[in-house]
Amino acid sequence: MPIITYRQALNQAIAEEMERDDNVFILGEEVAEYNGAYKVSEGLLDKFGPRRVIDTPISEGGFTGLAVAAATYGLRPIVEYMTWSFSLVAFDQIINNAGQVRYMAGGQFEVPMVIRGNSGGGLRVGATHSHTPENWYANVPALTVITPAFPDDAKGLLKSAIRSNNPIIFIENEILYNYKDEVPEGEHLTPIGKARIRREGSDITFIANSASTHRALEAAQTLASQGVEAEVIDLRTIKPLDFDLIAESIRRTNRAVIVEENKPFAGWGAQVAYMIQRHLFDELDAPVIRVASLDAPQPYNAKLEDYLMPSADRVVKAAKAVLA
Amino acid sequence: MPIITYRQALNQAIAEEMERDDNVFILGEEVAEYNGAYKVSEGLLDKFGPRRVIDTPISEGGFTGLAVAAATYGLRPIVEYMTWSFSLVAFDQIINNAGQVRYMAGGQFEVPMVIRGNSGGGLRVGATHSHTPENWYANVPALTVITPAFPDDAKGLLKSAIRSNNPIIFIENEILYNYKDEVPEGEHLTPIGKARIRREGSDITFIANSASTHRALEAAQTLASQGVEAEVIDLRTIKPLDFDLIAESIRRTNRAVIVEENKPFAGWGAQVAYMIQRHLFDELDAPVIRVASLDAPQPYNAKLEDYLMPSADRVVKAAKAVLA
Amino acid sequence: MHTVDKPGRLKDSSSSAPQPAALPALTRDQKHGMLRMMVLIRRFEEQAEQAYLRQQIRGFCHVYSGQEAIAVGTESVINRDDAVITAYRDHGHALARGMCPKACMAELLGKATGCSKGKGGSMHFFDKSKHFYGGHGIVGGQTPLGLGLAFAQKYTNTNRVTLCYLGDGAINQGVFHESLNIAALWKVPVIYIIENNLYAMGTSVARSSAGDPLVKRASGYDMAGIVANGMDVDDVRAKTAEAVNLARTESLPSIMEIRAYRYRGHSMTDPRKYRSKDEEEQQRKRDPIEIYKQRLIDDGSITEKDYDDIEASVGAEVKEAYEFALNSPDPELEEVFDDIFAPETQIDEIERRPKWSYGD
Amino acid sequence: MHTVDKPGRLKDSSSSAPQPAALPALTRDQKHGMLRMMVLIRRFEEQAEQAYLRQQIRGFCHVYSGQEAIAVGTESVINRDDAVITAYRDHGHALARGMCPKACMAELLGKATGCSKGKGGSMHFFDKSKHFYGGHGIVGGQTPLGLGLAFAQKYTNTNRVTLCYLGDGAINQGVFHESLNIAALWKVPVIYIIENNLYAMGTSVARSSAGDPLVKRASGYDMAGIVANGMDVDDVRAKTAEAVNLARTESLPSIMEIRAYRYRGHSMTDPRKYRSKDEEEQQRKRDPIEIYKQRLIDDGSITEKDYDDIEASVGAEVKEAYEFALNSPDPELEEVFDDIFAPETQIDEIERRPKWSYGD
Ligand SMILES: Cc1ncc(C[n+]2csc(CCOP(=O)(O)OP(=O)(O)O)c2C)c(N)n1
Ligand SMILES: Cc1ncc(C[n+]2csc(CCOP(=O)(O)OP(=O)(O)O)c2C)c(N)n1
Ligand SMILES: [Mg+2]
Ligand SMILES: [Mg+2]
Repeated sequence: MPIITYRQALNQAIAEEMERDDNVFILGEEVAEYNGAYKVSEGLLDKFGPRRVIDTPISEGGFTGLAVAAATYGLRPIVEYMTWSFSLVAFDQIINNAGQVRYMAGGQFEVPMVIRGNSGGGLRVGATHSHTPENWYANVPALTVITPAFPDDAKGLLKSAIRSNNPIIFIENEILYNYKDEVPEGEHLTPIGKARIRREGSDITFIANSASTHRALEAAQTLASQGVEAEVIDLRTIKPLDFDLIAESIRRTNRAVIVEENKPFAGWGAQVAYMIQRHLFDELDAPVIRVASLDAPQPYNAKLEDYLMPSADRVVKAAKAVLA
Repeated sequence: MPIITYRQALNQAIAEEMERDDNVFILGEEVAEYNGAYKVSEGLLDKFGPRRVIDTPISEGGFTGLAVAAATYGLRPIVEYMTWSFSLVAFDQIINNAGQVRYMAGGQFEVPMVIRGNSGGGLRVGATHSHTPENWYANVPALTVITPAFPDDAKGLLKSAIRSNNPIIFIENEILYNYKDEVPEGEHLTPIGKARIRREGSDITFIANSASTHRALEAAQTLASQGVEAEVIDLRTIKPLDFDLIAESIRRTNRAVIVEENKPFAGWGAQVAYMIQRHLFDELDAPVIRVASLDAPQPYNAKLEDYLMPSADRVVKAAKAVLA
Repeated sequence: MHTVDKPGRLKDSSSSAPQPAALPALTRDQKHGMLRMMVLIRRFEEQAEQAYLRQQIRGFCHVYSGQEAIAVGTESVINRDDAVITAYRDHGHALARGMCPKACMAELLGKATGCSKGKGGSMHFFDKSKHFYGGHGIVGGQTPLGLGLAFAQKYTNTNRVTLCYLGDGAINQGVFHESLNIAALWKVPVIYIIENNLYAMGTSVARSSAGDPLVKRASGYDMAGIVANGMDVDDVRAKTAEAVNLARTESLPSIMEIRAYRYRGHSMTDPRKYRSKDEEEQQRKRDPIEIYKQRLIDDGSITEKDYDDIEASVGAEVKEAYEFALNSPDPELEEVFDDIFAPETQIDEIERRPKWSYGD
Repeated sequence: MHTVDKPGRLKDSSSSAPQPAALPALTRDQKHGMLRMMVLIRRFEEQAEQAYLRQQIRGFCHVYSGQEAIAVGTESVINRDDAVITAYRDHGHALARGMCPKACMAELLGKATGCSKGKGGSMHFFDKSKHFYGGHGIVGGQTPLGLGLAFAQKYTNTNRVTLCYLGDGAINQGVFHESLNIAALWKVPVIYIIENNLYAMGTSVARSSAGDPLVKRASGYDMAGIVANGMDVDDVRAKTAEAVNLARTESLPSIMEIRAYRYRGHSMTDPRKYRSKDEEEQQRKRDPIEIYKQRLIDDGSITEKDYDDIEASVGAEVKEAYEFALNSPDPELEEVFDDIFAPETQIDEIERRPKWSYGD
């Protein structure tokens, strides 16, 4: 299997799906002539031309709404936000329009669209540019929230998302764009709503997503050298949540740590923790602990930012507390 | 003590604080000449004139930003949204500006402002108008989220909020506006960040807020007739969360049900449930259950909407499951 | 480049721009049909008001009385397969689009037979088969959607256009301006129709919007701006035809400002204290139905008797709609979970309601 | 009513409007000061670029080179206690405001001695004592804040005004239009200064914005629109004085469009493939520093030697700032929790970091 980056995997997914279906088009700031602020859309303008690869003004609310309506009209737009932090100016369009038009119309319309871009911290870009909005969107009943951690899933999930007949919130992570791994060529669809065990272990279950999956894996490695075998579940899709896999794992390990980049109060990890204690009360030997960002805005200073974000060290520490 | 409505309590709070401090002003759609879409600002224009009671165009993003900057300049704005559902178009201004300017400036500015209005369901106004955004805002580190359930707290908390030097998200509930109860006259400040036991009981703890506190109380009444004594905690402030009181209660009851109107996935109740199992693991005799709205957009049809929202019946059912 | 000159005039600064296509004269039947539709809307709204007072309609209900000539006149110059989208004051547009009054009334009563299955309510009417894209509750929120419909029409080479209605208060939502810029920049065939009924709830237009006339907001985008008299369905027709022509033949967007008056309160609970009875009476003197009725009588298209027949048949139609609505069933409780997700066709179905509940 | 006529002209359609106050002639010292400030900004940015390449500055860093005459010229006609707010390309405005180069450079390096204590970074400079209200990272997000500062100035009867800068790309954020409408409607003394540097990242102004000139967006709100040449600090000064005069004497807002060129990439990581080397060279021929330097030499205000002295002293100042920044400490880790909440003074302190953690 070819080894490519997470970025290339996303690029292939978009190109292949655009090849397949003329109704698929992509729009966003700098996606066309600049080849993407983060080069995810590299080469698409050359391949598909300006009708289908479209540079927009800096009007996230406007072009998100445009895409929602185009989707109800039968097209399959891919909206790129330069980063998900900028989705805050389009929040109403995402929630009320992408998220509710079908329901309010009694199911008359489909809204087959993907909204994608990167999010997350660690880039030293400060408080306005480092939001992790997956919990906000996962709270909205009609929205599907996907956050891939590896190149193969990035490709397979984005292809599935583009083919879905429903609005998908697709959240990438810039610090993963250069991550390389094997990715199947051609038709490779990863199912939406299915988590994946990225490392097997019997002592404790780590539940993570996106960059935090890598933090969890690093922590698992450290623990392994100390004789503790952690199982690492990469959620891949935040909502719908694959609780089957979580339950199956915790029934074996009886302990869990959740690793997420959300600010802690009502992050998605709180939901997972709620469900674990709710549905697996008698299986738990210790409380579930969440390793999240600290409850402060994102600081620019690198040391402070690293201190704020979840780290493999903090995961190890939490695991030890759970195992104690 | 005089008996007044929740609406009058809010009105008194604003009037008294405007009396007290010329820097306090209120702005929003229809707050002045119309006396407020829901009459919370009734009489204020007459009393304080158009310099301090200001009708705005329908530009929530614009006038929220205006208020944030006015606050950094030393004023103490009260922003009224006709309903909190309309805050979605101002989301960026609330989160990035109200919520982060002080931090990004290394603490040079204060942002003493209150953003208020009603929210919640049960009004048959459909999916666009029935959001309960308290979990989204409570996720933001610098925001304080207050949701009073009774007239005395509505008054005392709003007065405290206006006097606070920090940005406060103050979420009322329209179905409570006509609720009547005793309210102390004059100087009556309810502390922010303190929950309140609204009913004592030893068998199970209900944790609720706003209209859900009344649902919890109703359920407690029903259970009492069946020999079960539920303690009802009205959170009043969602964030910062008064976990002291929750812990104290659960140490006595060993069981808890959370009642919230948020859509379930990562609502604030998930956070409370997480903390209970995290900090009180050994005190719990049964899993914590959350009674939230069902995971669907708000339907217009009244029967469907009632079915979707948390109800006293569902609280009773959850309590029985927890007690089983 | 088209810029606004003065009310009602489209100033054309580029020599190559086409003249507005001549509007074909209306047949007697067409005139009759327009008059009847205006009467239908008026009587439908009166019935809705009654049903609201009986608490059969709940929540918000915004009626269209006084503005009928706008929906009917604009609709009269577009095709069935063009697209229409509007805000929450949507009953008139829906009926003018040809939506079934029964389904509309049933929606108001929240019934399963409603045009949105009882899930949308008054503010959220939809009918895909009629190319009616809502009914939107968030002020201004529909304006980028109108843009997107027209974008899709152009993308798929349909030569169709979109009418997107909004209120005078709605022009101050930022997303409208974002939409204007994109529409002008990309030449998207959307026509924004500002229904200037002088008030946004209790706020008069002078207290909410700088710049007079409102349609001047087009000029910052080098976009055509056209003003029409919303009490005169023929004027609305003629001016809309200019805008539609620009959109259809040159794929150019435009803004229209059509001035009318909202007879009733903003919604059913509004006592209208912000304006005088005198003002209301003056405005009602230019009633669009009366004006058009008189014109048709004067030009011999109809007789008083014809008008009475219209009233009678409309009365029966509205009554039938109301009874249909009353007798229709509520949706089943479990339907609360329907219509959230479209079935998948290109990928495996996604498990949407996991057996592990998110809440209780 | 003031409407835009053509670039650089303020068309006055009301006879009672005041003439722009005559700008007092600059003293030699003042001219020298303006020139020096432009040089300081240029050299500061060059130092920042070096520090970025050494990875001492992280994240995004947007430099101001080429646009110096805008910040310096506009600043030269306002008072110290007027307010200034801008976007993320904020180093030039900060320095022109009189902020300490040491604190600015330290902020770029994320140090505790920075103007935002190392928490804001390049995009988020602040200095309350200098009435500098940021440094804002979200495109257009500062525009309602500028409105609010001016609102507060008027509310408190200070007779102060606010300058709010934004980019040519930023004019397409809806909240800017919401702000324009409110500013015009309520007569708020804010001056919006569009720094049209021809690009928003890689998107030329013609590809992002309908309507030419951009300042025409003022006309929809019956607001004054003024265009200036951003390569000529004297033209910027003169035109800004008109706008400030309107704001100060009549409490009227306005929009300025000041045209300049961004010499460097959008941020430090931009290879500028979207424009030609030739275009860049042509633009650099109208360098604002060169033009002003030559003008001052020509009018006898300075000699070549004076200019060399400026360069030398600026060089030393920038070096000192850089060394100060390098030698400054990082904030302590626990400071991550500082500066979130203001201490309470009118109510009891709120317990903010509960002993029960929200996470691990
Ligand atoms: C974003 C948002 N803010 C506020 C409201 C509440 N609201 C509903 S209608 C309305 C007035 C709109 O007036 P206008 O646009 O003139 O339309 P009209 O009602 O006159 O048809 C307001 C303020 C809303 N629905 N959405
Ligand atoms: C809402 C939002 N969308 C996108 C961005 C990313 N972004 C940062 S600067 C920029 C270009 C802005 O160009 P312009 O307004 O012309 O200012 P200039 O950089 O030329 O000074 C973009 C798209 C952002 N910061 N905020
Ligand atoms: Mg109106
Ligand atoms: Mg620019």
